[in-house]
Amino acid sequence: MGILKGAVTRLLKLLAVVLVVSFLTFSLTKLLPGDPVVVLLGPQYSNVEVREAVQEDLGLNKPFLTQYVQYLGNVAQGDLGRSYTSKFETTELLKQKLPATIELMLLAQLVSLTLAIPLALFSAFRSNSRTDKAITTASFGLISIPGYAFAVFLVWLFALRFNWFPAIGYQPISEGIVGNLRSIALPLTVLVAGLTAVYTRLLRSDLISTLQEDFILMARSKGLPTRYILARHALRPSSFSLITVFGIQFGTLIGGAVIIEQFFVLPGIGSLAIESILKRDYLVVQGVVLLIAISFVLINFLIDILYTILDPRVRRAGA
Amino acid sequence: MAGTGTAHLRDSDDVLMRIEDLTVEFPTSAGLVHAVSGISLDVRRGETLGLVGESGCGKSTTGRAIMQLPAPTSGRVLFEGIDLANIEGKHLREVRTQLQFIFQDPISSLNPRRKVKDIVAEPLRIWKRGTEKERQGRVTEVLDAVGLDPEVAGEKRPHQFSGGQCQRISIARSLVLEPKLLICDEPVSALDVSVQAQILNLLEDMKARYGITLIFIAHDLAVVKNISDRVAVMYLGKICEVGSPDALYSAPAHPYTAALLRSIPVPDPTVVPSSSGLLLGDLPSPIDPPAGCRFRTRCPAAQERCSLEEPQIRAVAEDHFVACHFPSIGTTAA
Amino acid sequence: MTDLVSPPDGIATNPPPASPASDKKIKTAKKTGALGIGGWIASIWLITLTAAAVFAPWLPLDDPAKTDFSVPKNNSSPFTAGHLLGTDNNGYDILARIVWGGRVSLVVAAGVLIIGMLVGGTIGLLAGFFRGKSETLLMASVDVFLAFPALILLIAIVAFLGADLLNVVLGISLVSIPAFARISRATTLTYAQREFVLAARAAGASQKRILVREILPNVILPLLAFGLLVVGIAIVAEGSLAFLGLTSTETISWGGMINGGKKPLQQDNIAHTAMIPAVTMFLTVLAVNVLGDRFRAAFDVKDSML
Amino acid sequence: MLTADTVHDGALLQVHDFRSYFDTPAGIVKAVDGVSFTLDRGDTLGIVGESGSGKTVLARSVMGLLTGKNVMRSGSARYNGIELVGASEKELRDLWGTEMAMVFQDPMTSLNPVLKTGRQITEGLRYHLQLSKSEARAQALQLLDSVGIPDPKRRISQYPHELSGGMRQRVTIAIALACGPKLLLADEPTTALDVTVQAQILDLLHQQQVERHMAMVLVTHDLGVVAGRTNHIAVMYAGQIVEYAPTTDLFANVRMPYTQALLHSIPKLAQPSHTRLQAIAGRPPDLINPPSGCRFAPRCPYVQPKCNSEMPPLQESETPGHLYRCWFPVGTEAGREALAHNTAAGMPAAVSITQILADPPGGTH
Repeated sequence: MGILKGAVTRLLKLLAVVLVVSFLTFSLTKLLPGDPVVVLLGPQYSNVEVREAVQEDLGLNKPFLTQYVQYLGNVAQGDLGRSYTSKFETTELLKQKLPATIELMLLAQLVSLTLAIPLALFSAFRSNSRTDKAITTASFGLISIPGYAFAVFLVWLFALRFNWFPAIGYQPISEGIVGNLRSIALPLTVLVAGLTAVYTRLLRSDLISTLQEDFILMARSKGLPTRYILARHALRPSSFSLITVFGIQFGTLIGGAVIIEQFFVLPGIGSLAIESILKRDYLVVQGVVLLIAISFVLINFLIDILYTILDPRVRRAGA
Repeated sequence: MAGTGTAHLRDSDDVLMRIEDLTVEFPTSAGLVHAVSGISLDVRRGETLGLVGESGCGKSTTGRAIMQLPAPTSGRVLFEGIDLANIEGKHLREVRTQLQFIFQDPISSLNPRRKVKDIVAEPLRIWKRGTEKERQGRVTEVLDAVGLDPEVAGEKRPHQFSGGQCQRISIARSLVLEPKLLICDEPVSALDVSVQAQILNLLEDMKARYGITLIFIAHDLAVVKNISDRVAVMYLGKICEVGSPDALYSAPAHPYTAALLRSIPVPDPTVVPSSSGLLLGDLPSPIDPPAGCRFRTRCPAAQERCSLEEPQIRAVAEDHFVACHFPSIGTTAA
Repeated sequence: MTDLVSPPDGIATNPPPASPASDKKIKTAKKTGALGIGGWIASIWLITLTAAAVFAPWLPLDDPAKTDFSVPKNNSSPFTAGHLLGTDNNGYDILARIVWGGRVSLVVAAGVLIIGMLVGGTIGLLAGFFRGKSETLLMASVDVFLAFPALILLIAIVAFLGADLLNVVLGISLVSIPAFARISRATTLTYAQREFVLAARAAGASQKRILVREILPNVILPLLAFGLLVVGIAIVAEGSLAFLGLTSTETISWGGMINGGKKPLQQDNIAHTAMIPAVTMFLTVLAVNVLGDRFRAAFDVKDSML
Repeated sequence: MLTADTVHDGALLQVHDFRSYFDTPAGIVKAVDGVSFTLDRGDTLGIVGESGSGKTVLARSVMGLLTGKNVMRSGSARYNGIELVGASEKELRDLWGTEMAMVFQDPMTSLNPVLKTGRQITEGLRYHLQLSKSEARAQALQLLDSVGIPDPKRRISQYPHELSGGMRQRVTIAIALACGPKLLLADEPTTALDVTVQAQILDLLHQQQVERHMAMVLVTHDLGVVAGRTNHIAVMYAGQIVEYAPTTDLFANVRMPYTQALLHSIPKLAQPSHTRLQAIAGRPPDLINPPSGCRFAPRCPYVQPKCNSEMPPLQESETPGHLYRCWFPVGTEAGREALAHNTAAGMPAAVSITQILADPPGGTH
């Protein structure tokens, strides 16, 4: 009962967050200089009547709040508006661009976690050993590499020198899994390198403090095997900040893959965002931001639930 | 027990501090916590009042409420006749300088980034007492009084000292404004017994030297007896028993006091620990305390009346008061 | 009741007060104070870089905007006479551009540290100390902010407001404020609950005095340690904008150089024009992170607080 | 000469010249420095000391729980004839839980907050005794019942934070007892608890010990806790045992000035208010560079020049089995002379103890 009530409150709060984000994006695109009409017609086009007609057509002559409410109403019905420049429905554009982004993001998260958990466990259990030092140094280095610099290096080495992977482009899964994986191998490596490093460091440091807890000593004094203690006693209480960051990274990844997508010419949400910003294509920008915000909020809602499952103390506090 | 009432309050001119019907409640996610529920106490000038009880009895909350940190939910805190709950802002802060605090954790109560001489001088600086030179003189004096070398200690930072020495610094800081009342909240419970003895002796010395009055809050009955002139036993936000240490310890009238005394391990192998008369069960929740007497759920002597009617504090002997419907009178502690 | 008096708090990072009465853990003392070899190398690198960037106009360097056609136009390799790090495919001297590009990174770093720490730090300090509504408001805006894709916001700001350096610095600083506010609040909370604050109150200190004299000195160093982490991110972020070609072409920056190096990489398979600025940026960010890590270890700021 | 490590029949734990050092950046900390004692089956040994005396390190490192590259153990600790020093982790693990178990100071931190209490009891049973899930559960319920937890069926599926402090410590005792150990090491088991709960827990430990004929090492800083519940007491100071005696004899015939000072520094219920306490001036020595002579010498009211230069050996008093580490022991002619000499010289610690001895406040105890 308490959990349910907590979930509902949390959901309402998150809905509020989405509303505020949508409002901010909407105002921001209105406030900032750059007129979509000019973008549409070109700066030289001076016929006032045509300009006004276009304005009216786009609904840009109505009061600000009316425009916003109208926009919200449309959004609620799943209509994110039509792109000013390409004449595509925004939803249609998003649908086109989503698969690449989602694939990249999910794979990056999955691979990173799979790598980070054993690395961190080993590193923390044998802390200050040579392997631990190697792991921490490597992750420290990886965190410090700017993604695009790493991307340039990978392309030069694996695409140009060895010609193992294509330098740019994206092949959808529908056209063959091998080609698809080859096309995303390099961008995925860039993302995984950074994420794995972040996760490993975070989990290692939390594990080290957990391993100093009395309950670990207690578990050892029961004569339980080390592996069991690490997996059953240490990992779960050490995973809370990892989970939080994991959730935040989803948001960062959707938005942050911009550069990787641009560099590798992947047809993703990030590329779409940049193109629309540069073209002053407000509706698409709003659509992208809204989509990112909603996914972020939803994912973090799930993370919250996961949190209450993993930590019984939170359950009581929430009730 | 766990009763209210004011029978134990003294009508005397030399009462320095008088607390009437003090109540502290605060909301939590689980509900309203009744930390302190209508207690009354008084302290005479130069006296040491010991406030003793187990964790969760509200003794620390009482100490803080006296200082208005934070202010109590209701009740009066009269210091030299001034109700602290009625004044505020700078006036309150000014009056409050005559009351000072010493905390349990000597490390956490000193700012790690400041030098000892600045920590001790801070209260003087706040009130702009004297010139900088006079202030330094005063700091030197109190540091010396608490047994620290002012030259050496003053330039160091708290982490360079042991727990006992940090507690000395705390005491020096609290003395620098020449307060009238010192509230010591478990000042020795984080210390080793040998150091504990040093600090207890020091507090007695400071009391004699500066004529201060003490409210000494602790969970250790032997420590409280050692330093106090009057002892109040608390349980779950209420007063159980008040009296002179000799009367209260030799003939506890309240079943809770008696159980507490029986629980203390005695450093004497000839005294065989007895398991009879020990308290059973756990402390009830302060969110939903038992009706009537708050101790009744664990009391060996509880009767039906105890759940219906809250006992009032009444005298059982001279300067010995108890809040219990069925006090044991005339029996001695095991 | 002591345990119930402390308000419930979502931050699980409060270090427990050090207890003197325990002999159970003899911890390996941290080598604080000493920077370690890594720390020293990092400091030397950063100091050299900063000095070079500051004194760039007076250093015996080529004009970074001057094309040298005396060498083969395309990408003369490092160690060519007159060009220690070679030239790029515009004939610009790479060393000169690295040094001048360092100025941009320096400005970004300084801007973020000053604006982020000042604005974000203050907001967090006030929210953590006074709690109540200001804190709720802060945490709500942080929630909103987290849901807002920061890089897209940054790109939008720069794209709409114009790509000059000031806007870039302002944009990055703005984006960094919530992070500073969060960390500052968390640190403030841990100290605001310490008993020395209560002792100051008992001594009659005003709220302002407690904030400035008791709490601020404890918050500022951890915040600075955290600030170094943000500096690293900010340098990369500026580079990202330049890399995407969103900053002014007038501005010489490492990100822009990497971007410029993409072409020779693809056409001629020549790495140094892109690799030299990339490595420079990597080393700089690494140095900042190493120092930040040393500081954070010294002030017990956990990664999980971020 | 009979020493503490002499073999007795039925000796369960024999510790001889045991050392536990820690390599830290500041130097080698000699946390336990040459400790010997013997514990018989079913007996209780109290180890008393202040913080930093090495009592907890002793308990943990005898068992072998402290590991890491910076931990150095030497000497000998034999459990039932099996040498524990130098044993592999695997060999030790076979003893942990089944032969020896430990109860820790703070039940809040020694129970895993994210696992149900039942699981924390059954995991040892299932691993060591290969019980099935339901057998282990039944056993756990029985254990909870035997340590005095009402309604064990409900408690078994609760998390530690849902229990009270006393209940939690009962759970940790149940965990320790689960696989029927012959030796229980209880490390300050009641320090984190309220006094009324402390009494309950001490009773419980005693009762279980008798029922199971189990030997126990009770580590504490509180002389009161060990006075009525142990057969022998070892007083530790700065990593060494400074006095070791049958409990009654220790209190009746204190030999070591440190033990005496400790006894007089505790406020006692029988004393009237405002009794002056015997404070021990100064602080314990640095364990990286301990004094070469007697480690208590810098704080001792009986100190003589010899104490600063030569470390006294652990020697036996006229009572068999009562050992102490002092050149001028309390209650002997040499001790009286030393104290009188220091008192005459005006040494504050000596003056104060002389006054207290001349005028015993409120009886002897």
